[in-house]
Parts: sequence; C-alpha cells; structure tokens
Amino acid sequence: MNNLLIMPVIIPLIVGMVLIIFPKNIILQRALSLFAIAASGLITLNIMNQILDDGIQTLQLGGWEAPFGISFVGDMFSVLLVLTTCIVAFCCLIYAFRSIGEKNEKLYFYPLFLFLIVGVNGSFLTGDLFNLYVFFEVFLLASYVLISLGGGKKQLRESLKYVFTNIVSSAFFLFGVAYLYSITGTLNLAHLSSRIAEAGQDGLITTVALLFLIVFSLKAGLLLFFWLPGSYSVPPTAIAAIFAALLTKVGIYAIFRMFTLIFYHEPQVTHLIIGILAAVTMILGALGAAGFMDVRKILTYNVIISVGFIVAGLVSMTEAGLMGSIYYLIHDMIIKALVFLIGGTIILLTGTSNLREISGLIRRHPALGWMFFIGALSMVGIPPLSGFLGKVFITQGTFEIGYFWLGGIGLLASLFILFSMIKLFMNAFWGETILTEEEEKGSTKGLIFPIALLLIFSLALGLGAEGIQVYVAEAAEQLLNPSLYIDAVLK
Amino acid sequence: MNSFYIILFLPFLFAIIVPFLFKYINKRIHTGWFVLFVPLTIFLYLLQYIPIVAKGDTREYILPWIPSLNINITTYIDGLGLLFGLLISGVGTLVILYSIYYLSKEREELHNFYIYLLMFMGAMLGLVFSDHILILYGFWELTSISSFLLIGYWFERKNSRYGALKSLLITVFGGLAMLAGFIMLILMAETYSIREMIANVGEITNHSLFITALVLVLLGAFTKSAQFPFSIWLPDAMEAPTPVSAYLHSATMVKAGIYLVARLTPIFAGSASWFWLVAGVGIVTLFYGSFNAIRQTDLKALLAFSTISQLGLVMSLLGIGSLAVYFGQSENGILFSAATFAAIFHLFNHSTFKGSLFMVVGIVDHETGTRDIRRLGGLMHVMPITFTIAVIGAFSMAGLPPFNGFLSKEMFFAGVNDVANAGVFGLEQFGLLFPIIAWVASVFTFVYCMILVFKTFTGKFRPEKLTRKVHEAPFGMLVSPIILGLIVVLVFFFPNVLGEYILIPALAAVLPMMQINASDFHISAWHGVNLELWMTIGVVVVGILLYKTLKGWVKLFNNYPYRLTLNHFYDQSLAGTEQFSQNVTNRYMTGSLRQYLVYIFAFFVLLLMGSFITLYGFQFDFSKFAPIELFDIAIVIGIVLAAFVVLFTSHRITAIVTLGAIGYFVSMFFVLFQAPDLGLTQFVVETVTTVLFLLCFYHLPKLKKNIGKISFKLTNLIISLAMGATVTILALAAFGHKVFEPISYFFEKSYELAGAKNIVNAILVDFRGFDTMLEISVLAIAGLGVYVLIRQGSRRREQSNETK
Amino acid sequence: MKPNDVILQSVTKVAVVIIFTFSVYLFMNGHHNPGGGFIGGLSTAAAIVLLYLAFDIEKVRENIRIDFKKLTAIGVLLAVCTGLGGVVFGKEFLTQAFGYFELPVFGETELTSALIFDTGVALAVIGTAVNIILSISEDR
Amino acid sequence: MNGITEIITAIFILIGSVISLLAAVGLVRLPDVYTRSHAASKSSTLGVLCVLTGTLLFFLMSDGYFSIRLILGIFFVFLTAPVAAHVICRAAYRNNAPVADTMVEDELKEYYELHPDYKKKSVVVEETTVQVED
Amino acid sequence: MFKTVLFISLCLLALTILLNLYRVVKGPTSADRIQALDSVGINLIASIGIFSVLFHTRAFFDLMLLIGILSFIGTIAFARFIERSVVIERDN
Amino acid sequence: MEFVIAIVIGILVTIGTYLLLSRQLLRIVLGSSLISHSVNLLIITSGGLKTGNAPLLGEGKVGFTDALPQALILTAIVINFAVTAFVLVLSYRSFKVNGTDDMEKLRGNEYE
Repeated sequence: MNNLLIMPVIIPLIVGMVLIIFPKNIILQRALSLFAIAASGLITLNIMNQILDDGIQTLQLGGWEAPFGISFVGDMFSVLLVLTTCIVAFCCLIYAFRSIGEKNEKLYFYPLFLFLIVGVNGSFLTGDLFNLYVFFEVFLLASYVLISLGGGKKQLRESLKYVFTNIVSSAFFLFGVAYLYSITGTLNLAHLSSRIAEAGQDGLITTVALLFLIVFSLKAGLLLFFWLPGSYSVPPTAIAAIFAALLTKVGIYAIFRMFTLIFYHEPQVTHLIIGILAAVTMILGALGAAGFMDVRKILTYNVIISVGFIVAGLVSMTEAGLMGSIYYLIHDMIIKALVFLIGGTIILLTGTSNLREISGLIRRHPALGWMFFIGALSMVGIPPLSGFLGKVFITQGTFEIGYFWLGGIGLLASLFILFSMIKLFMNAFWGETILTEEEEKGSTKGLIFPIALLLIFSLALGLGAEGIQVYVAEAAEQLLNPSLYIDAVLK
Repeated sequence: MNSFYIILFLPFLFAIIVPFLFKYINKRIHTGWFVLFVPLTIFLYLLQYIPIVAKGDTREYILPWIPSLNINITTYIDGLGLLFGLLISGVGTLVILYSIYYLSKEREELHNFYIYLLMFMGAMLGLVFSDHILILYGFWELTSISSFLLIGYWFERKNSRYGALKSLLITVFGGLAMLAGFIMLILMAETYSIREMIANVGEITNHSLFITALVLVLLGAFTKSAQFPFSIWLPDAMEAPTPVSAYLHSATMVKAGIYLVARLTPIFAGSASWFWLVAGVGIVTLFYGSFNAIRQTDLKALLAFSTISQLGLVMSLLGIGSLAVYFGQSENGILFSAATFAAIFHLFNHSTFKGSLFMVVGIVDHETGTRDIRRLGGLMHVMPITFTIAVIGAFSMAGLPPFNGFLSKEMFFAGVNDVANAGVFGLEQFGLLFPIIAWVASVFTFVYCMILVFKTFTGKFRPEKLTRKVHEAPFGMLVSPIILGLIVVLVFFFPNVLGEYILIPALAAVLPMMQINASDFHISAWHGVNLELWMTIGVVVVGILLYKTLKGWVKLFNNYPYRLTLNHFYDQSLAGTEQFSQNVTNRYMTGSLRQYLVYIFAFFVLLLMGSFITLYGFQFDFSKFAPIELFDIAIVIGIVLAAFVVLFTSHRITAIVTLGAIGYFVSMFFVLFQAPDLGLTQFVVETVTTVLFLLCFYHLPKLKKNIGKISFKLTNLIISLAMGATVTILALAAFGHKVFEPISYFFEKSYELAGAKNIVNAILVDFRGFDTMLEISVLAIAGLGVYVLIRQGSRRREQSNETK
Repeated sequence: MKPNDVILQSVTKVAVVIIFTFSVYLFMNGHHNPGGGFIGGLSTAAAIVLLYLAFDIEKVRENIRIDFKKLTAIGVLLAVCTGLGGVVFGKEFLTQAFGYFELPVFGETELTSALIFDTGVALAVIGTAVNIILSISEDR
Repeated sequence: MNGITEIITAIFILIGSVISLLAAVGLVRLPDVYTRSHAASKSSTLGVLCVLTGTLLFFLMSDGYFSIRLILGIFFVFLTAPVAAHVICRAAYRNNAPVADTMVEDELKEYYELHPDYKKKSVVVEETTVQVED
Repeated sequence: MFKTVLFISLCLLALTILLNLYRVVKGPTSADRIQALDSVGINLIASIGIFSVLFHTRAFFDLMLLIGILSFIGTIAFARFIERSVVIERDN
Repeated sequence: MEFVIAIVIGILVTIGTYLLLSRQLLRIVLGSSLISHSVNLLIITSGGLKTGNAPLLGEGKVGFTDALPQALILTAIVINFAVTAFVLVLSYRSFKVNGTDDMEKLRGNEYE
C-alpha cells in the first residue's frame, strides 16, 4: 500500500474542482494550478525513489485486494511518464499565464488543464483495464473542451473530427473490454496477464489484442493519426503544446503496457504488426513533415514520426529497444512541448504559420532561434542531446531481432525530421529580417522563460543521462519481466 | 578529470565565454585574438605526445558520461589521432589568425562565427581521439552541424542557406547510415570500443552483417569526405567565409571521412568489397573532381573541386593500402602498406598546400572583391607575396618538385602501379584502369593548378573590372599562408623528420597487424628513373599542352547538359520529395471526417477479421448460451425496427422518438437480464438525453434526406455491414469462449464486506468507487465544457454586436 | 405571447413533490435496493427539468438560486474527500467505513461513509445535468 | 391460499393485458391524432392499472408486502396520463394536425381565429424535406 | 398454469408494444409518435409488473414508478417542442 | 439468447456505423448513440445472460447474475451521456459558427 500513488491524480483533481468554485480570481487560479502540478511532480519524484528501493509500488483503492478492487500500480515506466507529464505541464502552464488570454482564463482554462493532467496521470498509473477507459475519458473530455477553447471556426471544425474519432475509439475500447471480460472474467491488468499466461494466448485473444492495438493506435496516432494534424494545429499554443507532449503518449503508454504485460506471448504476430504500423507511420509522418511549408503542419507531422519511432522500440522487446523507447518517450514529451511552444511563439510574432511569409526572426529573437535549433537537433538525435540515446537504442533493438527495415526506416525518418525542422529554422529564423519591432503581432515577454525551462530539462536529460539511467534501466527491466508487475499487484 | 579532457573540451568551454568577450571587449580588441589562444594551447599541448607516440606508445583516458551503459568518453591517443589532432589545432591556429584580418570586427557577428568555429574544432578533436564508437558518432554529427552553421554564417544570402542545407542533408544522411553501420558493429563485436573491435575482428568478419555494416559505414565516410557522388555539397559549401573553407572544407572536416576509413581499416580491410569501394570510389572521385575543376570560373569553386579530387586520391590510396591487410606480413604486404603511408603523407601535404591556397584565394577575394577568374589577371605585380604563396601551393598540388606534393604524388603513382599487378579481387582484369585513370586525373590536376596561378596572377591586369583599389594584403593576413607555404617547402627537403615522428606512428595505427619497419618507409625525393617519374614527366608535358590549348577545348564542357549533373539531380529530388510528400499527404489527409472513419473502420475490419480467421478460425461454442423466449424476440424486433427507422427517417422528431424507443427497449433488456440499477439508469439517462436532443434541435437544422452518390452510399453500406459482422462474429466467439470464472463471485459477499445488499451499488461506491469518482469528474468536465462552449459563443456575439 | 399552461403547471407542482420524495428515497435506499447516487441525482435533475418545462427559466431561477457548476464541483470534492478520509486514518484511498449505530429516533441504523460518497455523486450529477440543460436553453 | 393468490393475480394481469392490447389496436386503427390519443391515454391507463393492481395483490398476499411504490406508481400514472394526452393534443392542434373526416364540429376553431398568435405558423409537425445536391 | 397465464399476458403486452411501435414508426404526425411512445412507456410498466411477479422479485418496483415519471417528462418535453419549438421557455 | 443479442449488437453497430459515415452532424450523433447502445449490450452479455437473480441480497435469494458488467455499464452510460451532451452542443455551436452541418463541407483548407 502506498497512498502517495494516488496523489498525482487527486491533487490536480481537487485543485481543479476548487478552482471551479472561484472562477473569477485569476491570481488564485494561476497560483493553485501551478502548485498542484508542482506538488504532483515532487510526490512523483518521491515515488520514483521508493520504486528504486523497494520495487513496484501498488495501491489497492478502497483496500480491496486485487483483482477485485481497482489497483493503482506505480512501476518505473509509468512513474517516469507521470514525472515528465508534470514537468511539461508545469512549463506549459507558465507559458499559458501570458499567452492564453484573460477571457479563457476566466472560462475555466485552469481547471480544464488540471483535469487533462488528472486523466493523463491516471492513465499512466492505473492497473485496471476499465479504469484506464475512465481515465481516458477524463482526459479526452478535457481535451475536447480545450481544443475548442476560443470557439473559432477552425477550432470547432477540427474538434468535431477529433471528438467523433475518439468516440469511435472509445466504443472500440469498450468492445475490447467486453470481449476480454467474456473470455477471462477479469479486468485487473496483472490478473489478466496471469490468466492469459495460464490459459495461453490463443487466436481469439490475439485478435482482441489487435483490437486494443487499434484502440490505442487511434489515441497514439499510430497509423490512424488522421485526427491529429488538424486538432493539434487549431488550439491556443499552450494547449497545442501540452497536447503534442501528452495525448499521443498516453496511447503509446497503453500500447506498451498491453503488449509487454498482457499480450506478449505471440510477438511474431502482434509485435510484427505493430512494427509494420510503426514503419508506415514513420513514412507517412516523414512525408507530411517534408511536404509542407507551414509551421504547425511540420511540427504536427513530426509528432507522428516520433510516435512510430517510439513504438518501434517496443517491437524489439529487447532491453535495448525498450530502454531506447523509454528514453525517447521522455525526451519526446519534453521536446515536443518545447518546439510547439516555440512554433506558437513564432506564429504569435508573425501572425501567420505560412513559412513563406516568415523570415529572419533570429535578428530580433536570437534566444528563440537557438532554442529551436537545439530542440530540432535533439529531435534528430544528435548527441549529446536528449534524443540520442533513444535513437541509438531503439535502432539497436530493432537490429537485434533482425528487423533491419524498421530500424532503417527509423533512421531515415530522422533525416526527414532534420530536413523539416531545419527547413523551418532556415525559413523562419534565417534570411532577411522583414519584421520590425513595431510590426510584430505580439511580444515574447514572459514566454521565453518556460521555453528555456523545457530546454534545460531536455539538455539535462541528454547530458545527465547517467542520472536517469538507473530509472530507465529499471523501467525496461520491469517491462521485460511481467512477473514483477504481477507479483507486486497480486502478491 | 585528466588534463587532456580540459584540452579536449577547451573549445567548448571557451565558446561559452565568447559572446561576453564579443559584447564587452570587441570594440577595442578583435575577438579573434582571444580565440586564437585556444588552438594554440591545444597544439602546444599535443606536441608533448609526439615523442610518446613516436616510441610506439599510446595513451588512453576515460571520462565517464553514462558509465552504467558503458557510454563513456574514452579517448585514445595514437599516431593517427595525433596527426589529425596536430593538423586540426595547427591549421586552426593559422586560420583563426587569418580570420582576424579577414573578418571585420565592426561589421561581422564575430561571436557567432567563433562559437561555431570553436564548436567545430572541439568536435573534430573529439572525433579523432574518441575510442568509443558512439561518442565518435556524436562528434561526427557535431562537425556536420557546426559546418552547417558556418556555411550559413551569412544567413541573409540565399546561396548560403542553400549550401548549408545541402551539406547538412548529405552529411547527416551519411552520418545516419554510418550510425546504422556502427550499431551493427556494436552488435557484432558486443563492444563500443573501436580497439576492442579491432582485437575481436574475427567475430566481425565472419558475421552475416559484415558487408552491410561495411557499406553503411563507408556511406558515412564518403558523404563526409565528399566522394563521388556525394561530392556535390562541397562546392556549395564555399558560401562560407574563406577562413572556414580553408579550415573545414580543405584541411579538417572533409578529412573526417578519410580518418574514419583509416581508423576502421583494421576491421574491414582485407575484403574485396572494401577494396573496391574505397579504392574505386576514390579513384572515380579523383577523376571527377579534377575534370570538373577545370571548367570553374570561381576560384573557390575550383579549389572545392580540387579538394574533392585530392580527397579521392587519398581515399583511393587508402583502398589500395587495404590490400596490405589481405596480403599480411609479406613482401606484397609491405608494398601496399606503402600506399597507406602515402595516403597519410598526402593527407598532411594536402592540408598544407590547400590551406595556403584557400587563404590566397581569400586574400584575392578580400582585396579585389571578386573571385571570378574572368575578371582577374595580372595580380602578380600588385601582390607579389600572395603570388609566391600561390605558386608554392599550386605547384605542390600539381605534384611538382621541390614541393611536398611531388613526394606524395610519386608515391601515389607507385601505389596505382602496384595495384595493376596485385592480381587479386578481380584486379587481373581491371587493375590497369587504376594507373590510367590516375594519370589522366593528374593531367587535369596539373591543368587546373596552372589555371589557378596563371589566370589570376599573370596576364593583363584589368582594374576596371574590379570594384576596389587593389594592393597587397596586410601582413597579418599573409602570416598564415606564408607559414603553410614554408611547411610545404620544408617537408620536401626534410620529409623524414615528419615521417619518423608522425607519419610512421600514424601508419602503425592504421595497420596494427603489420610490423612497421621504419626503414621500409623512407621518403626520398629522388628514387631513380622509374615509371613513376616518367608518368610525372608525362603529366607535365601533356598538361602544359592542354593548358596552352585551353581556350580551344574548355568550351566542350558547356555542351554537357545541366540536366544530367548531380546537382540538378539533388535539386530535383529535393523538390520532387517535397512535391511528392505534399501530394501523398493531401491525398489521404482530406479533412473529411467520413473518409477518416472509413479508413479506421476498414482497418478495424481487415485487421481483426484477418487475424481472427487466420489465427482462430470459425470456432463457436453455443452450448452454454441461454434459451430464447418469446418476449425477448418482441424486444429484439422492437429494437431492430426502431433502429431502421432512425436510419431511414428524414424527420428528426421521428429519429429522436425512435431513438428513445431503442433506449427504452434496451433498458427492458436490462430488466430481462436482471439488472434493475441499469434499467433505472438507462431510463433516466435516455429521457434526459432526449430532452437534450430536443433542446439542441432549436439550434440545429432539420434533417435532410440521405443525400450523396450511389457509390458513396454503397461504400458506407459495405463498411458498416462489415463492421457489424466483425463485431458480431467476435462477440459470438468471445461469448462461447469463457475460459475463466469471472471475478464477480467476490462481490456477492458485499454485505459482509461493504455493508450493502445491493451488489451493483456496492461495486459502484465501494469496490470500484474510484471509477465512480472519475465518472462524476467526467460529468463535471462535460458540464463545464458545455458551459464554456456556449459562453464563448455568446461573448463572440456580444463582441460582434459592439463592433456593429 | 405565451399560451397558458395551467393544467400542466398545477399537475407539475404535485408531480415534482412526488419525484423529489422518490428521488430522495432512491438515493437513500441505494445501498440495499436499486438506486443510489446516480439515479437519485438524475431523477432529482429530472424533477428540476420538469419544473423548467412547466414554468420558465426565470421563474424557477427565482426559487432555486444555485450555481449548478459550483454544485457539481462541491459534489466531486465531497466524493474525493471521503476518499481522503481513508488516507487520514492510514488506510488506502477510498476506503469506506460502515457500522451500525443505535440512534435515538431511528433505532439501529447503518451509517456508512459510502453514503457521503454517494451524496457527492448525487450532487455532481444534479449539478451537471441541470447545468447542461440550463446552459443550452439560455443560449440563443 | 397460494392458489387463490395466483388466480386473482392472473385475472387482474390478464384483463390488464387485454385492455392494453385493445388500446393498442385503437391506436393503430383510429383515424386521427385526437381519437388515437383518446384510445392510448384512457385505455392503456386502465390496462396498466389492472396489471399493477394484480402485481400489488400478488406481493401483498404471497409475501405480505405492501408496496407504497406501486401505489405511488398507479397514482402517478393516473395523475400524469391525462395531462400528457392533453398537452399532446393541444400541441397537435396548434400544429394543424389533420383531423379525421368524420369530425362533426371544431369548437376551438373560433377561439383560435380570434387569437391567431396562438396557432403556430411555422409547422414543425411535417418537416419539409429539403433536397440539397452537392 | 399461473405461469402460463402470465406468459400469455406478456405476449399480449409484447404485441401491444409492437403495435404501439408501429404507430411510432408510421406517424403520420409527430404527435402520434409521441403519444405512441408514451404508450410504450406505460406498457413497459405493465410488463415489468408481470416480470416482477414472474421472477418474484421486488427489484423492479422503483423502475416502474420511474418509467411513469420519466415518460411523462419526456412527453411533456416533446409536446413542448412540437408546439413551440422551444423546450424551455424564457421570459425575455 | 447470446446469439440473438450478438445479432442485435451487429445490427446496431451496422446502422450506427452507417449513420456515422453520413454527412449530417445530427445523423452522426445519432449513430454514436446507437453504437453506445450496442456497447452496453455487449458488455452485459459478456457477463453471461440469465445466469441468476438480480444482484440484490435483500430478497433472500441465492445465485446472482454477474454484477460487475452491470457496474461497468452504469459507468459507461453516464460517461456516454456526458459525451453526448457535449457533442450535441459542440455540433450546434459548430453549425452556428461555420454555417453548415455537412461534415463534407467542413474539410478545411490550407490557409484561411
């Protein structure tokens, strides 16, 4: 039992609800929401070290022994993600202070933001299939509202597509829950794992596994990412950044959880399919990123590439591959928030996202430009920046099991990442400076700090990889040994 | 931390303080003077290793980075690394000295320039001293990036940006291929250390991935060293300031590929593919570069192509030298080690003469304002010192005595002649190609060297074509090229000092399996009248002839269609990729929700039915199913009927009424299935939902008839039928495939455990109370969302009213 | 121009009382019989909706002066805080307690913390349902 | 005892069902909204009354359980069914729902002719379907 | 015997519901549909009553009352809508 | 019985899918409602049908039907209600702002 596990979910929830009661007091809203995120982060840090010392932490909610109640399970993988979520949320929140506008602040932006975090953190921590669905719905509903925050034409249009796609995927999720419950009679992930291990993963269970793959692919943007480019390019910057950092990652997390803990018996079927999906995703994402001259489009398609890349690590199911995925996942959450914030700032300054109309920003905004450049290099995986280890290990993982095509596509995709990001950099920051100070549509005042903070985290992740390595190795180890998870939950 | 690491990281550390120097001190003192201290220190520091290395010793240091993953900055100082280290720091010193005069402290953003340059220097040093293969890769990419930044230094210029992107894309592409190769190497040797790989070379050569890894690694080396066909980035890289060209694109960065090939020779050499790839690509590049150099009118472009060609020369020598590994410790082995030795020697020589030539061109550019040969001429009298240096550099490049180029060129001819007689790897048939191509390329080399010197410095001086008043460069600018020119001459006269202390240890590092006997590699300017000498004489004679008749035949180049050039290919493929990507993406990302859903549903059906049929087959077990009663059928008919009405009606009240009916029937099902709580909830929710629908109808338009084309409808029909079938089939299979007892038996003790007689309620508030808690949160969020959506709308309208 | 709704309004008054009573009954009874926070809450909401149907928004608002968004938030907070109660006593989050007490009027009564939880649920449901319906009908 | 319970219950329930069925037949066969409304509200209310009474008696006699909820249910249906029918008919009339040919007199006509505002102009009952081609 | 009678009654009610449903589907006016849906609700109450006797359970009593309440609310809402196309009225 | 329910689920899914694929927003919302009904039926059937009495301990019976799916459906119903409410409002807001309820006309262009 470890009640701390619930805190990253409960604190934002309580604070969010309290903030609903006081909608007009903006100072209070800002302070409390920042506090909630920071507190969750610190608690998560604490949990992380407990896991390192004592193994996987669990909390049986309500005191009901698993599998009958709902279990909260903090293994290293999920806790790492929770911590990263808190970091990213913290920075995006600070960015939002200056950029989101008082109108939105009074229209419950902060509570909704906190609910999003509740949902994301909860999805990472829960050890129950149906509870996962509920957490998905929590963050989905929050994201529905956040996407349409502002109520513009494009926002409403894209949020409709986003919402309907997700309604379909939620229905699929429940189909899956029903099938699985019918076959196994349980909902607890650990219990599911042990039951399926006991009975063997037959064709029907594999089919259900693939159903879950579709569900989470829809969330993760793995191949079925049609909703993603539209919905990530319409909301206000801070929201787009948090979406880019978190939403797909929840889906990725779920894929990892399902296919390392429960459906790991038929890798030559399931994992191969995942690998193919990942490869196609990377190719399509790379094409999308290369093809457009639009800040937001380039960035969103980069999100898609990274989804494919991270999942490629899972395919290998080797220690190197999983470790790489975890590194890259953490890196990607931070770096995507970073580049989205910078991209949003560019749009704020110039009033357009069309790269052909932007030029020479670096003269007046050198810090922004260089931070973007470092971010871009980090995405490509240039050592010693944060993406490097992930890239190397994922590639190594795919090579180890002989999926050279997958690793190769991954590396080629990073060339496209480079191309698209440098294209963005060269068009937006280099070239003749065409905007004077007066002509700029907004100011970067107060916006640089959160971006810099994220950059520092990213750099620390890369340069100080040794510091986090123990955690990542532990996480990979736990993913590779489902028995650790099962034992911790079911005792 | 060892003092060596302080030296290694000195450039990076210093780069941090450069902006401050620039900001506060630059007004009085050129920032370059401070930066100069960095390479100088490094150079002097590295000098102390010469005696150690010359004795055959090596040094290694470890700086932990991620020790638990075995990723540490392990450095290894041997002859090869030291040679490069000295070149980097030595030429670096001279280049920075030169740049102080070349770049104005008032007009340029010097801090950026020096940061990039220092970053590059640090990366290059790290590259040549790294033993850890991933660290090596890291520094490798860092050189590409700093090169990108340096080429794009004048980022307002379109050409700069173009060249920068080109170089970055090509070198990083190579870098990524190389990374793949490295990872394969790591998997094969199970170590990150290059030395350990060399020690376990047997495991690698017998591995099935050997050839793949070899090709991939070479791809990296070739792109970096601008080998054919990846050479196209180098001419465009000349957009960088001249000191940069002198440094990166002649002396150091482009040699990284050479370094890599030399470094990995012990691992890969000895195989036919290595020989043919390295030597073949090298010799082709040699020819291609020299051939193209002739037609250039821009001095820097000419030098760029000459660099390509010279790098090809070194590369081909390394390839030839790899035969030594094949032959082992034998006479042939020693013969071919000499080729490797020549490669190292020429590499050094090239750095000196090419560095000086670039600086000369820079001076010309700086003083006259142009680099176009057609506008230049007769500068000899105005700039005598510059002219002298140019002559030294160019003649050395052309392979004439008494300059160091002559020595290595002779050794090169010896090498290609030996290859013709090697008699392995299919050289029996094609061996003769090597000397022939080499000789022809040398003729071209001779010609462009002459063009370089004589078109610029002799002939008629035409000041009217120049924008500036021309005079000799300031002394400071001349110091660096003079020093390099002196080295060029000195090495010719005392080659063996260099040979003994630096080249032979380097050779030993490249070919560790060979017994290197210093006496075998004695360099002498005069080695009798032999084939090589005759070849050189031939080169000079034919070269002079060609130069004299240049005007007559150089026009032939213009007939070569641009469409067939590699550059055109690059531009086309880049534009093509963008266009293709855009087309593909726009093709499936149509923005139509229906299409997205069609994709999703189709994927759902195909994947699940595919796996269900192939993996499970149609096994259904209906034995445990409950019996069907008449009343059930009534409800079923009701639901189906109502559902069809919802589908076909074009009357929204009807749709809602029938939807409500479906809800009522479903809740009737819940009654039949003994779920009172569900029945209650379903009923209430259905009613409230109906009210909601009605409320929204005020704002929503009426239903239209189902419109659309037949094909549209047909697709929808097929997809939806398939969806329904999939869900049903899976449901039937799953319902009949109950493997385990459900866990709900536990909840039947709810009264003892939770004090509740209603099991469902006990589950909701107690056993799974957390779900419920979140579910009301979801409700709360939805309520909030509805409120926010509507408020936004009303505010929007208020605003628009105000503006009216 | 409003048509008169006398019949409807007078019946509604009676019906609403019945529904309210019934809702409370459903809510209180939920632990042992079908019902509970949700259904109780939703049927209360239904009663309020009926009021809105029969009368107009303004009239109802004069009599029920509650910000339903805040009601929702309070409901959720109540539910969460019951959960935190367990934490305070060193038990797992959401641990519910129940016991049988001798109360002066009611005799032996079962008191459970789940009831507080259920109250939270009910409040949240009422708040949300009414909030949504009100928001939509106020929009034009 | 048990036998009597069952017989009484069965009779009530059977009668109730038959009345309901008759009501349904009326709902299908009668010519216009108003007459159908008459059948539906009156008869089915009676039907449900019978069935619920039967149920009530069954539990009263076999378990000795007197269900207030059932009584309340019967009461509620009785309270609301006429109102619902009234509201529907009024809505129908205001929307100019067609009247059967057999109708003799429309007493409300005059009233609504006096107060034309009461009758809706835009008719929602029969929504016109708009064909939009793309 | 008892069970048989109940069963017959159930079937009669099922038939009733289907007939009502026919009216729901057929219309022709919205008022007809709503009236029929209301009828369906009431008949559902009756059939649940028979079920309670059949299963001998009190679990569904609440549901019966609730259906009564809700079908009333639903009917009112529908009627409101077709009458005035606004469900909830506002003063201004 | 499971067989019949499975067929009903299939029909509901088919019609729901067909409606989801249509162009008009209201139809899409109706489709999602139908699908959610099918989901609920699927879940309750996954626990087995007619296997026991209503899960109430107060009536002194033994042998209960599986209560867990019922609890799950309750949660699902409520969540679905929340989503439907939101979607409805979103739809009509979008209709008012964008001026059309035809999803095919809401594709969106590159720059607007």
